[in-house]
Amino acid sequence: MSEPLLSVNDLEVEFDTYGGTVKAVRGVSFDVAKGETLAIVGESGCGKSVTVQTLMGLIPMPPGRVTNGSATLNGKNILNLPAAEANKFRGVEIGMIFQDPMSSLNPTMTIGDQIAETLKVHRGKSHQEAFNMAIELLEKTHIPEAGRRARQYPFEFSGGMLQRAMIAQSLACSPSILIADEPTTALDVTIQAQILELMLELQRTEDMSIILITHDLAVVARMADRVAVMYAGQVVESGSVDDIFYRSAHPYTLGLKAAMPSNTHDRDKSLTPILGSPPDLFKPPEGCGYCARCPHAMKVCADHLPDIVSVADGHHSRCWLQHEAAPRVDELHQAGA
Amino acid sequence: MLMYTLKRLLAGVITVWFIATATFIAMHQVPGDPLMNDKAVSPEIRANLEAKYGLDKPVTTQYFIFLSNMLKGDFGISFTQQNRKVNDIIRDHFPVSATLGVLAIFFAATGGVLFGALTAVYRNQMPDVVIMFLVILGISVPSFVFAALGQLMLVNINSFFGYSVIPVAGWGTIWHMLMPSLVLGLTTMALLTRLMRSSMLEVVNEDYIKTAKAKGLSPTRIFFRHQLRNAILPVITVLGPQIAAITTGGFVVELVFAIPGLGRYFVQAVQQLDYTVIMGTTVFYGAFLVFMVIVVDILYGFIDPRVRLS
Amino acid sequence: MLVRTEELKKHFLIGQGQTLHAVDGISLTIEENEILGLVGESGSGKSTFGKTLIGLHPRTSGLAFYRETPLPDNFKTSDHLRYSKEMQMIFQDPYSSLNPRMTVLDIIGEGLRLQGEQTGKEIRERVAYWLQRVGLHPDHMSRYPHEFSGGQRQRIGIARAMIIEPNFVVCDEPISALDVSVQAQVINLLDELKQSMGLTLLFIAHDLSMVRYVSDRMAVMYLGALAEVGPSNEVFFEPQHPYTRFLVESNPEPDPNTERERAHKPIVGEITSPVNVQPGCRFANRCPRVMDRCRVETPQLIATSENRQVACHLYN
Amino acid sequence: MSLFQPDANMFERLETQDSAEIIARPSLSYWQDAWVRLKKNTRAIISLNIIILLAIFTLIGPLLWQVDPALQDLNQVSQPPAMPKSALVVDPFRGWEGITIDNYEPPADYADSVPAPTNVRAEGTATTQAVRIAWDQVPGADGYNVYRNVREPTSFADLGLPLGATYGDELSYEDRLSLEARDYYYSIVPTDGLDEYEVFTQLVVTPKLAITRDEALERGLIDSLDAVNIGDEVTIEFHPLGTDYLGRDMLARLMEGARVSLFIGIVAPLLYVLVGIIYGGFAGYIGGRFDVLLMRFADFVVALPFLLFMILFKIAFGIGPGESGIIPMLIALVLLMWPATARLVRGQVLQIREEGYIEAARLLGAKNHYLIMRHIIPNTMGVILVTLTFAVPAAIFTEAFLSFIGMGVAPPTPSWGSMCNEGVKTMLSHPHELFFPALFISITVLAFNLLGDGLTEALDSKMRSRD
Amino acid sequence: MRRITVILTCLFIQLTDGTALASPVDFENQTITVAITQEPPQMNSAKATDQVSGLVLGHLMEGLVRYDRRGRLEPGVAERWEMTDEKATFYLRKNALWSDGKPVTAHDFVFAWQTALKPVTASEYSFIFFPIKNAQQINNGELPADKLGAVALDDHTLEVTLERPTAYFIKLTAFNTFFPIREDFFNSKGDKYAANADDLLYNGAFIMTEWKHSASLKMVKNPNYWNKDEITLNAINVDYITADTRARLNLYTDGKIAFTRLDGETYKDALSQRFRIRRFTTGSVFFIEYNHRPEKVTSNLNLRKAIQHVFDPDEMVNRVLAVPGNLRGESIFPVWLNGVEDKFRREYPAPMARYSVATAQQYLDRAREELGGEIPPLVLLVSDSPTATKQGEYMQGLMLNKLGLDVKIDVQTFKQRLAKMTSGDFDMVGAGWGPDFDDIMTFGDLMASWNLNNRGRYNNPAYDRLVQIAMNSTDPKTRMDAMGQAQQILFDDAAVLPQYEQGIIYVLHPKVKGVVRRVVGADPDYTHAKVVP
Repeated sequence: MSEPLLSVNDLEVEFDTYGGTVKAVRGVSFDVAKGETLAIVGESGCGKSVTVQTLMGLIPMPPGRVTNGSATLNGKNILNLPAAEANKFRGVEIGMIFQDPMSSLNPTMTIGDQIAETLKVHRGKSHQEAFNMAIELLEKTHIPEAGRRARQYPFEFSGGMLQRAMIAQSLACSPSILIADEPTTALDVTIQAQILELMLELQRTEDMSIILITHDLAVVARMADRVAVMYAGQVVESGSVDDIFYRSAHPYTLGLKAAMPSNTHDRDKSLTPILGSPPDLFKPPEGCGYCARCPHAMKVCADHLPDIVSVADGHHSRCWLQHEAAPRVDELHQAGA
Repeated sequence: MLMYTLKRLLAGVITVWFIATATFIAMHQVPGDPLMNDKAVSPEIRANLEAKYGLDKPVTTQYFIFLSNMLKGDFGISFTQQNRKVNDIIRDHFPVSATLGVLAIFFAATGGVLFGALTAVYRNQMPDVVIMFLVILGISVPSFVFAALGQLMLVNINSFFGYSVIPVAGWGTIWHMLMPSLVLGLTTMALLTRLMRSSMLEVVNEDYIKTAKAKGLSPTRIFFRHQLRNAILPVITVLGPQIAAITTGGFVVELVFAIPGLGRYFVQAVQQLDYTVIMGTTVFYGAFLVFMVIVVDILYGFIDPRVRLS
Repeated sequence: MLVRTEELKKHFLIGQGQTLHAVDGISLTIEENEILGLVGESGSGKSTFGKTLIGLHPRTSGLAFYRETPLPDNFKTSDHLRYSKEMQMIFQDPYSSLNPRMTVLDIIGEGLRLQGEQTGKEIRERVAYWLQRVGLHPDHMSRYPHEFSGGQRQRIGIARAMIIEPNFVVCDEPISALDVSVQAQVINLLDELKQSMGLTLLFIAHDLSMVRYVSDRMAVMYLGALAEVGPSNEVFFEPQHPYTRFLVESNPEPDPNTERERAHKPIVGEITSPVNVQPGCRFANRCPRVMDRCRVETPQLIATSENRQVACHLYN
Repeated sequence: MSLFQPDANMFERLETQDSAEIIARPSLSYWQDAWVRLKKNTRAIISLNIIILLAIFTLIGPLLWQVDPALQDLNQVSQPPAMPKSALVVDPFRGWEGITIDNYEPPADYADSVPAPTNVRAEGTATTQAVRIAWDQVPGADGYNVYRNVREPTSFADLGLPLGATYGDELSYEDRLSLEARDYYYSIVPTDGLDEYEVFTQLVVTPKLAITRDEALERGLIDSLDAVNIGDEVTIEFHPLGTDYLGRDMLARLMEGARVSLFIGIVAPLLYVLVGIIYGGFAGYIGGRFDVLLMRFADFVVALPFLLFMILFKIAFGIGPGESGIIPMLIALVLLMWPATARLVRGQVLQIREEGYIEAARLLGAKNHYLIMRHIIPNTMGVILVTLTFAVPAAIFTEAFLSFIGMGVAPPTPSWGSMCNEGVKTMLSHPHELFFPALFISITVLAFNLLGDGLTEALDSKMRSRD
Repeated sequence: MRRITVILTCLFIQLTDGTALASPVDFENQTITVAITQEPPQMNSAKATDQVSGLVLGHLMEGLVRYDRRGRLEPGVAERWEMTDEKATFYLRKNALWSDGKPVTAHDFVFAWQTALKPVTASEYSFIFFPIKNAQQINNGELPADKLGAVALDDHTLEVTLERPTAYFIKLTAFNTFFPIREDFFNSKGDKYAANADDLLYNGAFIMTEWKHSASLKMVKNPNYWNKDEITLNAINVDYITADTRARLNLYTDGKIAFTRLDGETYKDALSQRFRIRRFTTGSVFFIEYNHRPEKVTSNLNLRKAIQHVFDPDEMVNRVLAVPGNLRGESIFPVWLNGVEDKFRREYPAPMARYSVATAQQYLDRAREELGGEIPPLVLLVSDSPTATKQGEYMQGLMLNKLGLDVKIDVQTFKQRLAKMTSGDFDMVGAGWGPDFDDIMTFGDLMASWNLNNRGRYNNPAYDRLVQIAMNSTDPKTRMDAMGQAQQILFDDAAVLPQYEQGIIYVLHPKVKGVVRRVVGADPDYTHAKVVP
């Protein structure tokens, strides 16, 4: 594997909130290579959004706080930078789109102006130039009548169109990485398909990497090259999309898959829910965060955090079951097999 | 937009009618006799006066006469200043009150937005604490105390410099308006500061601010282009009613600073039971305020495209 | 046949003389002890249909029958009380559907209390029983909704609906607000209840895979009208209506290999708002196989086989 | 990489796994939760304590400080806060015939100048009851002006207060004008009967604080007339916060004023919020045309210029003899203020009406009043409580404002607003008359505002974690 | 940044501008700047009733006669006059001109008086003409206006036929309502007459050149005034109109106005500024008027006597009002009124009740007996001015503490109070009376049964008779004797409770001399004032 474009190491983020400190991200590491799509998947509250927002410097500090870890983009540190420094890569090298396009666009500025703004700031374009480029960008995201649309305000757009506009905006400076934080969660399935196709298309034409944050394994299956599964603020498993779907080495990943209906399943085969709820990160558990819900939990899981172990090349799992002394669970060891 | 404006204006007219009716009813409930004066007059003279003001007619007739005259824009002649038309009184004195009010609103709005933004930016830091302390003072001290203190302050400033830096009372130049409008706008300024602060703090958490950050915009640009404009919106919505509060609340300041505004006429008219002036000023003020609220709403539309275009 | 609607319509006046045709003539039959899945994009009117059917909205026109007795057009309190033991609903948002000021006991026991047939002690016992039944601890009875997670709240909502043991339950997107890991908890619970209590469910959702998985039959809605009705697997694997086809194609599969192999031709355009609907097929402007008559003539739901119906001129 | 190496036995399966469904946090109701949040807000808690103290001051204060707020002590008018004082016991005041010249002949012509008066002297003991000044006749003068100052005059223009004038045959003046126990500089200026000659003679007099036995008995300072003799000293009433313009005890008046101000401040909002709840709740719950109609009327009322109508209503209701005018003010406030709450409540009701739990309850056969009592009202209480808290300062302010323009509560009933109004006039000479009522208004307004802020935060559902 | 510079520059210019150095007096131009308390409500002399209008009119207009600074009559438009019991003849000076240069003629007076008397004018002061023949009938609409007993014999001779002998008729003609109005001008202005500065003709020492309503007015020396050589001031600028005493004192302190009245609340501030404070007794009497209507308890003499014996005017003046210049209220006839040779009150000293709680209690016991037991709470009607309410509170405290009588204060705004006074809806009312002209009759008939201003409906035929005597006689001794007896009757009946004679204190710029304070006519009178260097 070539030198990663973005490398995140052992990132830890805390929040001082009302009632105590929440350890939202507890030692997350991942790499993103050029041109690849990394999907970070996990249920709500697992820390996936916080992780990427920390990278972008979007976490308000205080109450947020990076307590450990590093992140390098093209070999340069991007964590805890002052705004002026951070703005050299934000919007330039990394673009970002969000879950709710309606609230993520300034309601009192036209779409075109908002896109043009990035160009004006980073590329020093004149207003007219920037606006024309904004129209081109909108065209690139297949917004019909881009010229007219550019002069409209967010509320005049539908959700799908807004997400397209968001994508156009994030692409303004041809970033090498696009971070998409649950880009389709708020959209209907038909629109989701459109947006996902658009992202794939643009990834090809623009030659960029994508970090896709989602809770939907189906979207992951559609989009991702590699996957990091997060649970309770930690990456519990990472690997190629096939590793994760066909050779998963962590009970949580398995649980997620089993809880989802598949189009190939028979109706008779019942879904297997993951019992209980994720742990409260006000008081993160001593041991494995998934222990309480894990069907294979062992005594060691309760009190000791397992290490990340390599299951196969590029496939890692954080589970005591990967320990040589642990009982063998068949479905988890396809990877090694 | 045009339809909207027309609709609002029509609703405004109905509102003014309601105000006029409410005033008429309230006024005729007031005990006392508008035609009495220090010197008692003979029944004959009294009858003459009653005829002159139409008070000899039944109340319902008076009401319809009043309405029809109002439609013609005629509020009649004052009971106390019997050779002045109420229209003239309004024409002469309303501009003064309005100037004062506009200036006060200007102070209140600029100060409120500025201080509100400052406190939000320096949340829980020194400027925030200091400004919020002043704001709290502003909302917890009655305005007439401020008026008296403000004037006294001017006297002291002037005696410190040895000559009149700023006039202590009266009307005429912009310098005359300075202290009264400041005093008048103070409470509103405090209110707007609070509102602006919370609005700013709310906007800071909005997703589009995150987007703006993610776009790599400088904090200043985010502040001015994204935060301020959106944070001002809720402030503008209360501006209409605040204009109401300020322009009608001006009479204390008008009294203390010897300003020939309409507010003083109203208070005086109420005490003198000057029916025509009471009716005229109330209806006029009511209409003005209804109009101002419409204007502010339309203005709001220009700032918030969501309103303008739908 | 437990529930049947005939040309059920629900229009909303939205001001300025405009009418929102949320539900525009739906004739649907729900058999006893079946789960009928109702799918559609947001804005298709599926929730409105559910609520109108159960009497939360007055009907604009059309008929609805429960066990072949007509349901009132406009439910009064007494009607609700009368039908409360027959029909219940599970709501989409597990947050807003539980009164934050009431304890779990009060929330779940509300139905029994309103029936007024049981003492406090009996109600407590029933609530405890139902808490256990939905997988919660009876000790949680005195707690408030905000102390529970989304999945737990949804189960409280189910217990509230089930405690009076209805026959027919409208589930209005009961899982869409929940995390994947928890969705299955709720689905399994519903399935178990259906089996044990002989329930009939109208399962409203936008997740096609889940609806196929859960339901016996499936109805696809588009802009207030039915596009297609049929057994779930058939509709899913052999969609007839072009819209259904797109819907199925847009629905990603949690399987990378399948996804890689699948042709991805997303549907063009977006669902419009059903305001002042013109005659003609509602899908006409997005349909790749659109014909001239589609734009003028509204297609009726016609049977294409014994148990399948589709509203498309292609099948006429 | 952790260095931890587990034992083999640690890989045994764990048994039952239902800990995930156990909720560890203690159970809190909405209000308990809000209270916990509020308790963390120091400012709000201090404010709450201030409000409790105010309530104690208002309700229990008069029991502890049993001074009649209406009792006038004309011996101590406008006294600043001070320690207890003692006064000289004197005879009742008896008029003084003064010193006059018999067979006085006015000067035939107006003299151009005259000499300054001589032998200016105080007759008898100078007390706060009276100071008697006498002087010798000035040839050529046909009258005298008597001035009094509290500082030593620096020039003829600075003689101070012109107490009075005497005719040419009167060579004395009795000063009784609000005397205090302090140095007075008296000046006698001869006149030609109309205009002054610019000469004067000055005399410093320090009257003693005096009280008659009758007064002392009347005020309960002594038990019987025999208890003290003329020339004894008695301790006079103690006014810890000073006195007002009629010598009434400020502390007692502030307590009574608190009752008026807080009554208006709390009861008026309670009433109009109640009206607003009923009206808005009705409109919002029934909805449709009815709602439009009701709200249009509310809009009308909102459009009424508030202060103008407040004044108009205030005089329209009128105040009868001996009435304080609190009730008319209350009614006027309620009549004008309810629409804001009505709108708010309507908005809330419209919002809550769409909530799932309302639909659920309807499906369960809940009747309207059940829905309103059980679901809607409890869920609007938070907003209403906040409104109420912020309405208190507004009402107190309105009262103060009306008092300022003379339309407030009628004398002798004190309110903080009317006391402020009295005090603002004398703010330089007797600052305590303004300071204390203004302080109370400010503190009250401040406390309610901060409490309102705290409540908003504590009750705001947005800040509540959902999971 | 540039904008800021501009603003700063403006500020600088303003700071150095000469206007900022304005003084309330200007020796070079002989100009003074003053403030008045309110906008003059009515500048039509036929209708003006209030003091402020009177003050302004007094500088702008001149009647047949006027008062000098010692309060003596001196010729005005009339050069000289003759007076008998039946008629008065005025000989007008030929050089008296209107501000437009036309001469002031006897017709102008006749027209003014007729106008004031016409029922349609509804002048509240029309009663003041009633000594003139037919005036009352004209006012009642029984006779046409031209039947008035005032005739212009020629342009410069005015003959007035009297209804009855009126000793003080000449003095009356100094009053506002007797000022001339020129017919053609009056008719040309219609309703707008006297509404603005140019809607009025002037024949006084000053003309009004500018009148910004409620803001300012400017009076400049009248070049056509016959006596203009005696007028030193070139202009009187009334630059401020405010009733707020503190604001006026601030203006005075700030060097903006040359004169302001002080009150109990502000005089200490003025003292601390070392301003020279002056004192003046306005000539108005303030008293408590009882309601004598039979259904009211206050119609009981013993009750009134009881109150009379506990009320100490000394305390009222020294402790309650606590402002120098006020005099003890002893009679409704103030001390300044002239008697036969000396002041009336020196010739006929007012009887005084001795302060005695014990005596009062005896009266009260008798009153209780007569009234059949407990005396219900008394209603004390007062106006809503701070001074009036303060006095009301004092009276309330007094009657409760000394007599155990419950008093309810009824604070009412001006018109409400008048309505209640007129309808008799009170037991006691705080009232005051100021003189219109310099004769005892301005107070004398106040309590007469026919006087509409006798709102307590005091009715004593003996008193009425004495008033008639004083009205119809021209002999000073007869008149004063009658009034002396009337004073005694009012005291014996405790008809009213005199509280004080009003005094005021004020500050005046030290460079202004010759400002006249007087009890009748314009007060303060700047006509003969001058600015000294």
